[in-house]
Amino acid sequence: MPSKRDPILVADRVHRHFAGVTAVDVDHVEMPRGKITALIGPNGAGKTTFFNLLTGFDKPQTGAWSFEGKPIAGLAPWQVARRGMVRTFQLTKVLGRLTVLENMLLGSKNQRGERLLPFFWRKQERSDSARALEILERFKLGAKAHDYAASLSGGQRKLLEMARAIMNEPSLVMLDEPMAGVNPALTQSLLHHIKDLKNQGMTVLFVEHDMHMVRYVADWVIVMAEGRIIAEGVPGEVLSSTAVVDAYLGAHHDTDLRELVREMEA
Amino acid sequence: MAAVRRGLITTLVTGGLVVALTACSSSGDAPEEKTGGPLKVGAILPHTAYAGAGEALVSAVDVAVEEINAAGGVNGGKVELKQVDSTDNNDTAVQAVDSLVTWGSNVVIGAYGSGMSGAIVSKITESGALQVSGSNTSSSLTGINPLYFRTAPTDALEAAKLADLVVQDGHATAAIIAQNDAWGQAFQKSMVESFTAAGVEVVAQQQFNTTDTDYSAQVDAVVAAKPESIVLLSYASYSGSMIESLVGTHGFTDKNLYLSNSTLGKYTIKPSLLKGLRGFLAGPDPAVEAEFDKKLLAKNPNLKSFAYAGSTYDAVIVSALAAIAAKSADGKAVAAKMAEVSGGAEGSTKCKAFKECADLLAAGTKVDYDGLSGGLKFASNNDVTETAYNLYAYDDKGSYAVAP
Amino acid sequence: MTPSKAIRWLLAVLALACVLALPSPAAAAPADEWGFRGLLRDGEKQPVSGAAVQVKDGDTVVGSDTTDDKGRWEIIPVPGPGTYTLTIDTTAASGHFAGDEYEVDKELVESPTTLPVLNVVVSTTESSQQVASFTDRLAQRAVSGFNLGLLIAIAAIGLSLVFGTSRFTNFAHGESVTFGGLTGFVLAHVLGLPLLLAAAVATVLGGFFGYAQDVAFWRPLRRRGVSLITLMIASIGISMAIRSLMQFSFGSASRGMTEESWGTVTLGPVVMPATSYAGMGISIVVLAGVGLWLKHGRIGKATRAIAGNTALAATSGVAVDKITRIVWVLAGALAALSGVLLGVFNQVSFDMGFNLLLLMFAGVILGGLGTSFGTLAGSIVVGLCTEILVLWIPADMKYVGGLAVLVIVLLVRPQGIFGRRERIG
Amino acid sequence: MDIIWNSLRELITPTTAAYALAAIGLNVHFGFTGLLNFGQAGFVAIGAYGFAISVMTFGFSTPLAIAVTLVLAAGYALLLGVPTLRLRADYLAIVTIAAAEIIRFALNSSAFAKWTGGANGLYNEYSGWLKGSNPYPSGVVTVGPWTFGSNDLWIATVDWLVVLLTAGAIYLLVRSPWGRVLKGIREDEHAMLSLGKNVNLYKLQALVIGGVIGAAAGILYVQPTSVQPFDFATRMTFNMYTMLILGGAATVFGPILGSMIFWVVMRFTDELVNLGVDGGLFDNVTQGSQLRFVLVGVALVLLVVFRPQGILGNRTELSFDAK
Repeated sequence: MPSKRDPILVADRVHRHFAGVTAVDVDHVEMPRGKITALIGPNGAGKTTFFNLLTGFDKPQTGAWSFEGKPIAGLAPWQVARRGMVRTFQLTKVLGRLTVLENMLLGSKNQRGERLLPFFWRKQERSDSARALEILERFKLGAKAHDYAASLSGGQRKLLEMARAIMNEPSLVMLDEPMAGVNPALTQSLLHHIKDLKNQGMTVLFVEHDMHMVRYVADWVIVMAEGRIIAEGVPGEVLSSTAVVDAYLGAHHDTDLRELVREMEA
Repeated sequence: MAAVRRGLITTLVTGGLVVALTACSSSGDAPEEKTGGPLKVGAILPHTAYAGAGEALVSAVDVAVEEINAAGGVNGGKVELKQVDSTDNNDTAVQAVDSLVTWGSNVVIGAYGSGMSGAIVSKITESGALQVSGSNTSSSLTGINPLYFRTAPTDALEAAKLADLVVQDGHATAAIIAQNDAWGQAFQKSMVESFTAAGVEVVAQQQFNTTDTDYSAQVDAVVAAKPESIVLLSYASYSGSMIESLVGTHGFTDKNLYLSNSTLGKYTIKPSLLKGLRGFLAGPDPAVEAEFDKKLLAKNPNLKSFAYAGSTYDAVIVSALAAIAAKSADGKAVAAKMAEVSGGAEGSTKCKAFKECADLLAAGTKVDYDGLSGGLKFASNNDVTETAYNLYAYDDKGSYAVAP
Repeated sequence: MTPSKAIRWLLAVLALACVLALPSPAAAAPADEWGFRGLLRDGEKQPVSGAAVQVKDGDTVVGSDTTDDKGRWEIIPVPGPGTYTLTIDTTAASGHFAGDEYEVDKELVESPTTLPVLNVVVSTTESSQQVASFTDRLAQRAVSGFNLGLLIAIAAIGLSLVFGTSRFTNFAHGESVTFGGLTGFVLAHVLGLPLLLAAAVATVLGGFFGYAQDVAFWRPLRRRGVSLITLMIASIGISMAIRSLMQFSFGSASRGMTEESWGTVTLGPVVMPATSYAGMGISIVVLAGVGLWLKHGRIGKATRAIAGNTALAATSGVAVDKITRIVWVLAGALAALSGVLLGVFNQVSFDMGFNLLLLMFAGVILGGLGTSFGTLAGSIVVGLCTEILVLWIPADMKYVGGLAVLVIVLLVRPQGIFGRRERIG
Repeated sequence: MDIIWNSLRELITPTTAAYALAAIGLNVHFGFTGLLNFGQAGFVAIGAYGFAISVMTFGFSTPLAIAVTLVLAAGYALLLGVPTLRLRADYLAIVTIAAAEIIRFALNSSAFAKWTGGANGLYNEYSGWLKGSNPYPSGVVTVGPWTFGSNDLWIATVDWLVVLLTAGAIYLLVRSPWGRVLKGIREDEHAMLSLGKNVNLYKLQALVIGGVIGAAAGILYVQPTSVQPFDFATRMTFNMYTMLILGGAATVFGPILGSMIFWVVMRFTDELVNLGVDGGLFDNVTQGSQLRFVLVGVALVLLVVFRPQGILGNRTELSFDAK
């Protein structure tokens, strides 16, 4: 049931298979603008592959999708990012051999200093640095600004990656399993920051396979299994629907084991 | 970052050293007339390249200087020698020449290859030293600099003799396989000119790089052109497989396969394949050559080829004699006397060994040093004339001697 | 490339003066010895006797002679250097000739690089010898290319296996080939062992050389877990060091491998030494053996497992370190065999392996890095290209053919013929 | 001991300067961007031949010849770069070394001997502008403990001026945001793509800049001597890697220091070999100098394994030895 609100991202007939195994087979999907959407499903449901397809890191066999109304299928990943769709990675990609501040500064858009034969870029650098430090303070990473990013802990790296995405002032932030392998205390602050993104007017799409997390933060939920979208809607309805539960726990989860044995003996 | 600052300081210090030194460089007056001082002979020859072809020349220079000093040296002092390795590429060669220049060489023997001599002649002569090569045969060096001499004949004369021999054996067509380097290309040009002059049609010309894994492509192309005769313009160390293929596989014989002076050498292929193959070699006649080679082998037992060792030896001796005649070690003064001591002056008496000529000079008579090859005379363009060529042929045991 | 065929009996060769040196006072020979001599014969090298030869300076005849029964003539002396016209009148001559009047201008030059007496040959009829046809030359080149391809294949298989197990392209692999060549030379030439025995022993020693390399360099580096780029640059350093050591011990001269020769085999237009065919036979047998061993042998399968995914292989019980060492031994042995065959095919020198290195890379990449069957096919293609393109490009640019194939393949299909796309990363 | 002074003389010779400049170009590729370019000798060859042929065959004025040569080098970088930059490091290494060897074989071949002089190379009729503008007194000039030919000293001064200017420019480039993006790409291309950086464009820019600097080094390299095809073999590129890693890859002054030390050590070992021969250690000079090259090979291995950051670099910033 496509939602009536104007979608920021629409995808149709996206199909990707690896040597016979269908990884993604999505007929139609819409991401609501200004909302936090969770893309959930068991491991191997094709969530990250779908993510890579939408952001141009992977090429589908067929498929068309548009962002803010303009088609972006076939664009290179950096062109997609320039349109305002910034993503993070399952294995956080933080540049360990640069300082935290330098990581942040790499995030900011159209810097005059990044064009070849860079001239008169110091003024823009100062304003970018100020903005970066302000964001780092919000993410409680201010003290680490001048340390090498390699010295950060796993959780801090996730925060830095998110902070760096914000530096890019995107209209859609796509987080690939932001809470994976993070201790509960940090999970709360990450959720808080995700909510904070929405308040700043950004649309958020994140991939997650932990159902309880989704219930707390997502406005809209899309469930994938075996490459297809099997359910879509408000968290409350979606998470209780039988199709979703079956997808997660396997179709025979509540049949009595004895019945199963009898079937086999017959 | 810290690293960059540290880098900045260390390199600025070194950079500063450069600027400071160049600023306080005293203006150099013309090199003062080093009359009395000992004759300093530098030698820039390949020790590690050209497949060992230059190693005999290194020993020849050692032998020459030892004989000169044994006979009393030059202008009352012992001759000093400094050998440096030119290798086969220029940046080491340039560096090697620098070391000779700073050492104060008056005479520089070398370089082995014609291409390299072209590269370093200005650096040597600019420092006021005389350059004498015993192995440059490329005609492109003729008259390149007044302080540049050579005691090896240009290949053009040998090419003419080879063409004459091919016609003598009754052939009207010929093919050439030449080494793709300064020596090979210049020799190939002279060979084509000589063949054309003799009316022999050149039906195929093939070049090979010394670093190719095999030369079958060149041999096949030449054989396919069905020439009546083939000339090999290549060093002995690259010619083994070609001779094996031409004689062993394609049936060429000593009547239609001719060798250049540098192709004459020691081979590890089947000696019977070499039987009868002929080539001209400038230089001393066999008895003198054999005795001279023994001295070289005493210096370096695993010497393989002796081409140009004799003419390099002559280069050292004639320079020393010119220094005695000029009573000075200064490059320009010695250069002026080179023609005179090699038979340029009227009424000069011929002499063979350094001691004999040195005594004659001491007695005030003019000398005509004919060198090991028995014929050495500098023409006005500093090329050597009066070169005696002997036709050599291989026996069936893989060694070559003057053909009967 | 052969110059277009002028009609021989109408030959009017322009005398080319040796322009190089300036005329110097001292002529090469005593002044009065100027003159001409020569030979008159037909296309089949049969002499033309009884022909009247005249040397004219402008119109005045300065000397004449008739050709003897061997077609020889001689007109000495001639008044000094200058341009003369040689006319040959064959009306009264006996032998094959196509016309009764030949005229040739010749110049005598006075310089240290020319002879006073010019020996001139004139051929009266077209030679019946036909230049080898294009197809004949193509056949000869193809066989030679196949031979080179097999040589590259044996050496390159080791390179490909090493890449599969140690994950880097080894720039020092050429030196293993050289080691084989030099050991083969010492065994066959210095110790006089028969060729086949020398080849076998050299291959075994090559295996030890590979083992020594693994123990000395590669296992410690694997233990340190250095990156791909560090391993490659280290292999360059090792290549330089080993090559200079070999030059130090073997000297820089190239030498023939052995005096033993098995005669020639002529198959239609193709003339090759028998040793080449023997070499090709050995190569094919060895390559087939390695192929079967990889496909069915226990260690062979393990090697391919490691090549596929090292971590996975390690976790599923494959003794990666042991297998990797076996691969190094095999790579060393194969490279040594290739060195021996190359030494027999051409010559042995301290840098023969290094000169083959880029062709080996071409073979491995053309076939698809890490796939040993691909390497065999890739190496054959590279060998054929290198030797056949010589019919069109100049022979001293022979390698440009092989290397151009490599660059084009990398641009169009980097994973090579058999490789899979993911593998190129 | 004049052996020390003779060796230290290499600090300021033109060859050291030309190699330093070429190593700076290579540093932009390998040090700052992580491009494994094994064909830098190809760029140097284009510089040397481009300049020599422009002056000698086409009679261009010196500035025009330099401009034409640098444009030629940029074109070669684009031709090489566009299709290959997406390849993995070892593939890129093999393509660049193969391309450089193709250039060398073509320059060495007799087919183009009319322009390139084939194996003979080209005699120096192209450095008139240098000899003309030489402010030093003619003849031999003494500089502190060393003597130089006047032209040699002037060429060395010009060379070092160009080297220091280039190093300064690279210093500014690397400290700018452009340099920061390069370092980002060197470490993780996907991260940079996700932030909207056109990775291939940056890699292409780096390849062109490094290549053009390499060509400039080629022009300076052949001024004191003549152009010989054999000089641009793979040995030149491998020597440059030794210098770069010795001095410190990914540092601005590493290549300069590396080149200085490399040539001083080469000269020192050469002098040692001569002493060795006089002292009877080696029976002739031949054996001694072959061992020198073993030294260079072993040094490269030890450096890249145990001290990859070289003298000036620091380990944490170095990317190429990332596990």
